[in-house]
Amino acid sequence: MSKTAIIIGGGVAGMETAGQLNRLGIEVVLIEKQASLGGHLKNWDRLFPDRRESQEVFDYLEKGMNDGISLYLNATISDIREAGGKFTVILEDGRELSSDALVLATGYDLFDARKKEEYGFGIYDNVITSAELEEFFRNNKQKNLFEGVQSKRVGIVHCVGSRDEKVGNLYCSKLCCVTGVKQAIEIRELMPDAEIFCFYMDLRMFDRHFEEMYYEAQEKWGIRFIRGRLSEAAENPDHTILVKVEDTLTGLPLKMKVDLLILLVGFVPSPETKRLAGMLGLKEGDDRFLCPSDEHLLPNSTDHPGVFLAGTLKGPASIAATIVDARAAALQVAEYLVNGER
Amino acid sequence: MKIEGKKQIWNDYQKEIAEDHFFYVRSCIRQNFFPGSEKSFLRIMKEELKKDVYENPSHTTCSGIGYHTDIVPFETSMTMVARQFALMTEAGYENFTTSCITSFGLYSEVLNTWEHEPEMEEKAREFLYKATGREFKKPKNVSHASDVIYRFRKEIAEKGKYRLVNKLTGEPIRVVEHIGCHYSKMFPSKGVGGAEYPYVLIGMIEDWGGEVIDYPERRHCCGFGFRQYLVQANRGFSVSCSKKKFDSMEPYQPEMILTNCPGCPMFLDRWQYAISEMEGKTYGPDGTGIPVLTYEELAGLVLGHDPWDLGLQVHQVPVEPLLDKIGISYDPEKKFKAADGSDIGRPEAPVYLKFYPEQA
Amino acid sequence: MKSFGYTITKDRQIDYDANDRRLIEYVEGIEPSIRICMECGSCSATCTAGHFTDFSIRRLHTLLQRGETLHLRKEIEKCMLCGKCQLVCPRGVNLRNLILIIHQALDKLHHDL
Amino acid sequence: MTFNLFVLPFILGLIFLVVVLVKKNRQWIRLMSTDDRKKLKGWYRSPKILLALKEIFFESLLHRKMFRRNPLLGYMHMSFAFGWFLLILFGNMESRIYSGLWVNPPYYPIFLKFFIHDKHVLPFEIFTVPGFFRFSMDLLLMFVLSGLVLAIIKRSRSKWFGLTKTTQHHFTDKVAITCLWLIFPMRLLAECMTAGAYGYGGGFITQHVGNVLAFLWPLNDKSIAYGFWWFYSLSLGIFFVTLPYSRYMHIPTEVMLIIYRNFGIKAGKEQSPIHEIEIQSCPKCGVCIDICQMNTAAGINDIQAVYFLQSVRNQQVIDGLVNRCLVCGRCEEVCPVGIHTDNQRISQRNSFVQLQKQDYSYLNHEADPQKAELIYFAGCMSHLTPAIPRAMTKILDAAGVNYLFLDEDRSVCCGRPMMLAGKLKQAEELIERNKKSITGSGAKTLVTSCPICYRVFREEYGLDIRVLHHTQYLLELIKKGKLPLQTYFRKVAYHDPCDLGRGSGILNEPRELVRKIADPVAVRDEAKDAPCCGGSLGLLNADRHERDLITKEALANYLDKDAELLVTACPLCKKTFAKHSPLEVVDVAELVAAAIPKVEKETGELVN
Repeated sequence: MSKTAIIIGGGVAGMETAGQLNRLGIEVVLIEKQASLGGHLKNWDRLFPDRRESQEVFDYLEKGMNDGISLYLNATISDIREAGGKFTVILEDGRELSSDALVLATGYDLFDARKKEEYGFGIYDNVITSAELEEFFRNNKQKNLFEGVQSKRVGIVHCVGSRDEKVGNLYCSKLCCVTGVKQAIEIRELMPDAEIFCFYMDLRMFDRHFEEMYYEAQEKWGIRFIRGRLSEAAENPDHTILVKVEDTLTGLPLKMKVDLLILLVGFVPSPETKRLAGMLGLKEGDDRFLCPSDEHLLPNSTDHPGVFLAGTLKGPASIAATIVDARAAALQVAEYLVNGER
Repeated sequence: MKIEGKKQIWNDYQKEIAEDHFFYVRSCIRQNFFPGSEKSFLRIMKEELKKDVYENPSHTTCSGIGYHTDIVPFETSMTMVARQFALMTEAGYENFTTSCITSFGLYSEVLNTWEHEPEMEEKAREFLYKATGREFKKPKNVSHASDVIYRFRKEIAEKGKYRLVNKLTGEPIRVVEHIGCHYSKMFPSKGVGGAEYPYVLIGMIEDWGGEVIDYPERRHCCGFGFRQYLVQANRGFSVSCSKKKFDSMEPYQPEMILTNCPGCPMFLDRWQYAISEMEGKTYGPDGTGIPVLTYEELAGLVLGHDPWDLGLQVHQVPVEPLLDKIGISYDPEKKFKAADGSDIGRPEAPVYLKFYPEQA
Repeated sequence: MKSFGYTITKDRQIDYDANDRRLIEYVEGIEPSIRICMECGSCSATCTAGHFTDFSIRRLHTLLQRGETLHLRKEIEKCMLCGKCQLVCPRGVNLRNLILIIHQALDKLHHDL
Repeated sequence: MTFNLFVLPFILGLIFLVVVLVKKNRQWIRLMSTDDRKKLKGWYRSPKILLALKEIFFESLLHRKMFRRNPLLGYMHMSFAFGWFLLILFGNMESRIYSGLWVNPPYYPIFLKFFIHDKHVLPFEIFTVPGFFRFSMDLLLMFVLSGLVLAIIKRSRSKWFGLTKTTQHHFTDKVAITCLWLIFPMRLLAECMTAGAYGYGGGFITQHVGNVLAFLWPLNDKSIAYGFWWFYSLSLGIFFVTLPYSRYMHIPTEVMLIIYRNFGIKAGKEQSPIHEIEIQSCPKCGVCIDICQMNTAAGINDIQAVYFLQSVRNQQVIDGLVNRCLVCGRCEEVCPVGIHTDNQRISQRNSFVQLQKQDYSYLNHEADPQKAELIYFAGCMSHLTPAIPRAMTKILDAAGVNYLFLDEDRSVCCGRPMMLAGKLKQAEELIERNKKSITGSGAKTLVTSCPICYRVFREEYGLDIRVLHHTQYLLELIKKGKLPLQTYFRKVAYHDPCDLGRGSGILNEPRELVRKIADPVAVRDEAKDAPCCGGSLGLLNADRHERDLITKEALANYLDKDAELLVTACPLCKKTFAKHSPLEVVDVAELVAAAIPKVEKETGELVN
């Protein structure tokens, strides 16, 4: 008799885990609360560092969604029960699904920039988030961001909602830096005479090709970098934004007018993850992301036998890293189902 | 500016403000700076709004000035705060309202500390009892007097004789508001509208007919900062802070500055004189400066109180142009006369700032 | 003007919009390599003149980028042009030329600055 | 009849030229420094003038150096210069036969065939005196014309002549070159036509060509030939008038340059008349383009000495061009005219930066120098290659030398980088500062590890103590037996640093030193021909990619050998090569230090 795994969450991690498990001959049920698969990936335009279209990655993931996978869209889980090593997932509409293993791939939420009130998101006209900019890129490929605006200066603010005890997030979201540099280049491509500034604390260009992208941003695109965290923003009468930072490299406070301020919002744990983790009694870290049973050796297992984790519900990760993690999770699940090892 | 965004924040930061029966504590310095303000508050509350406001003559400083200049230790401060609460408890009141912003900040800080560290509250009770034999209950509601005026702003508007509108043009008076730092910067949830976009004064201005002007340095400190001002050599820092604000608001052509703190109106008013004398720079039209009012003075004006009863003659920046604009009637002859008709003297005419009508 | 025993201090804040950026534009036009500086400071750490005085070519470059040019001339006069900065620069910025071009730019733009 | 109106353009042109040249020369001498003027005193009695004449013969006429670099180009210049010279010489001798006078009016030999129609001499008659001259004159004319043909080819095929880029011509240049090119064809035609019209009086070429022309063109008579004599004279006259204002000024100025040089007057780092003379002397032969690594490695082919000098001559100098040069001295080494291209650059840089102030008042607080017998000065760059000063201190300790490591803690730059940037006055302050600590120490010897420092110590410091590069000093120590060495025969390639080899002539000491310890391999370009590593402080405005290309090309000079180590004697070369070299790069001092055997503490025995 073939074994079944239920995967909760149809984003990058969920789709890849489902596809891999299915290829390993395991019956897969994929539950997604939204109407379509893809999660955040569907909102991104191009991916760092090579700026390939996000659609290409989605197309690959979608190819893995064959008949062997039972898909439940618009499905919210109301309860999870467990008996004799079998899981029963009860949906809000009363349907019951059962399986031998459970994979949580519920991902993350973006930080709500409104919480950094002093940055004026939602209040000032020309303050947007990096996610909104991606949406703009995805939908308005050739359009100018500043129709009707005379001078063109853009400020990109790093670490919005990350490394910030005041909003309860001590951790680094680690991908905002490279996103900021990518978006700076993309803005420059749309508007060759724009002046673009990144306000950063450290540039954490940790992964392959990231540093090179930073270099290119400086050398080829003339993006300017000012080391200093945005302290506050104010709106000028002409709707431009006055930003105030300490230019920590000169040791002087600095103010500057920008026409558009982009906030690089970080990762936060999603409430849905918290809710499901509560049902299953899973461990939450200080950062409120979920913890595997062993971060080095069992990065996809939990202390709860048969329950596995995949993707960004464990913390910020790039799409590339998420796919690797999802494959590791699939292998872990398969091993469990075949050998009973977690 | 997206007003919906601000409204969302104002909705998020609403605080409870008592309806009646206030135990009122005064500010140490306001009675010298703008002596009409606290009197105006009591008059409005008692006579116009018919509220019960009680003052105990034996209440003291909250010690906030000493605390913020690192002279008075926290333990002493919280014991003095406890004594104020004891006076309130003894008088049978539960709603505590303060005239001073720093006091409001200190009361909030002490209560918050007691909440997180109950052993500190025990200590305060012990110290107070040992020193005075008094005991206290914590107030049910703590508000700043500007919160209270904010709460009754609509009633004041209804009873009001004037609106903040230019009599000739029909345009609303352009007002910049300045909130005292200790009002909500320490505890955003304790202020109406939070720390970044406080609503307490904006609510008054809007309901009384004026237009609020936001400007880039709105959040900047007026420069009072106890340590800056108390040492004479540091006053340059204080005046520089105020100047930064004036320079930032100047292009918006504000007709008036509204404040809710003891120090801010003092410095925003007097420094305009100092800057004009030191650098020849004035900020209002034709060298008149930008009038600075406290919310009690403004409420009094709206209700039709006599400007000289409100103590507006002690302002360094002349208020007459503003009064004329709104159409508030006043007797220029009485400006420098005491209540009994005697002469209270006149300040020397500034060189650049136009203080006397004949200078204009 | 009256004196009250204190003075109005000039704001330390860099007012980027008010600053004159012609100098950096001139310099960057001739020596584009200064764009790729990542502000690591190895240049200043090895600087021969920096062993004797507070001269920092890294800081000087940053201030130039911000349009803070008031003390630039006095600063660059301390440089010995030995070229060590350039040799240690991990990004290959032509730092020695930066000093020469600032000199040149100050002379050329002298009347306007 | 020995005069005709048509000679007037020639005569007037010649007078004009002579006047201008005399005036110019007087002006140069007047503007020279008093020191230089003193050197010229009694020049006519000095044997130096003979040496100068010899050099003029070999270089200005035969173009010997140019021949060595590019035979085709050498031939072209020689055919013009030497051919023309011989034409004048032989013409004078020939004219003497007919006038009987030693001194003739200058136009007489030039236009001899117009005045004299000697029917007694046959075209191929070479064994009589007049016949020999007539034959020779035709031959020489052909010699010059062959140069002209090459010159015309050069305009379109400049690469054959080593020039990668044809130089831009000014209006006067164009007029001058047109006239120059017309002179000899006009002479040929005039002589041919005349010989044809008369039926005799020509040489083996002119007569026969003239006869053919007379046959083909029956209308030909003496009046048309007369017209060509006018053209000939006009070409000469106009050429002489335009010469001082065109690049052909290099012909007379080079002669003066050779004379001045033989009297010890040289182009220094600061502007002087000799700089102008050098600039005017450049014949634009283009050998500096071929040799330049900026060109061969990085493809930068518009900044070489020839273009740079031209921009100075045309008063179109721009700092970007002046600053784009390694100042490695390779072009100076091969320049057939001997132009001091490095100092020319520096003096131009100097004129750009003269007014820029430097302020080293912060050095005033430095403590007084310590005392020692020998000073070791590592140099700024050596602090970035600590293996070099460490090797040196190890060696000095092993040899038991009483020395002071002057810049161990912190150094004041030697001033040469400043000079290379043209800041001569500004460098003086640094020089004074260092001089004070050097002389204050009472040392008798100064040893430095850096060729850049070494060069400036020697050339500019005016120290009255011995100044040595460490390669010289180490060799001395070894020769005196103060350093016991073990040899380990690793194959090494030695690279000559610019400032040590070409710049200071220290070529043998490092080689001898290397031979004592290791096994040097032969490399293609070495000693004075060695390439620059690309790190040169003289190059002010190259980007890193361009430098990388230069370094890689230079490395190729050493890599295709079976060397196991690349040895140099300069911290800057070492650091620059290290970036790209697959071989380990070491300084000679490191090689020596490694060869010092360890001494067993207890027994005093040497161990490996």
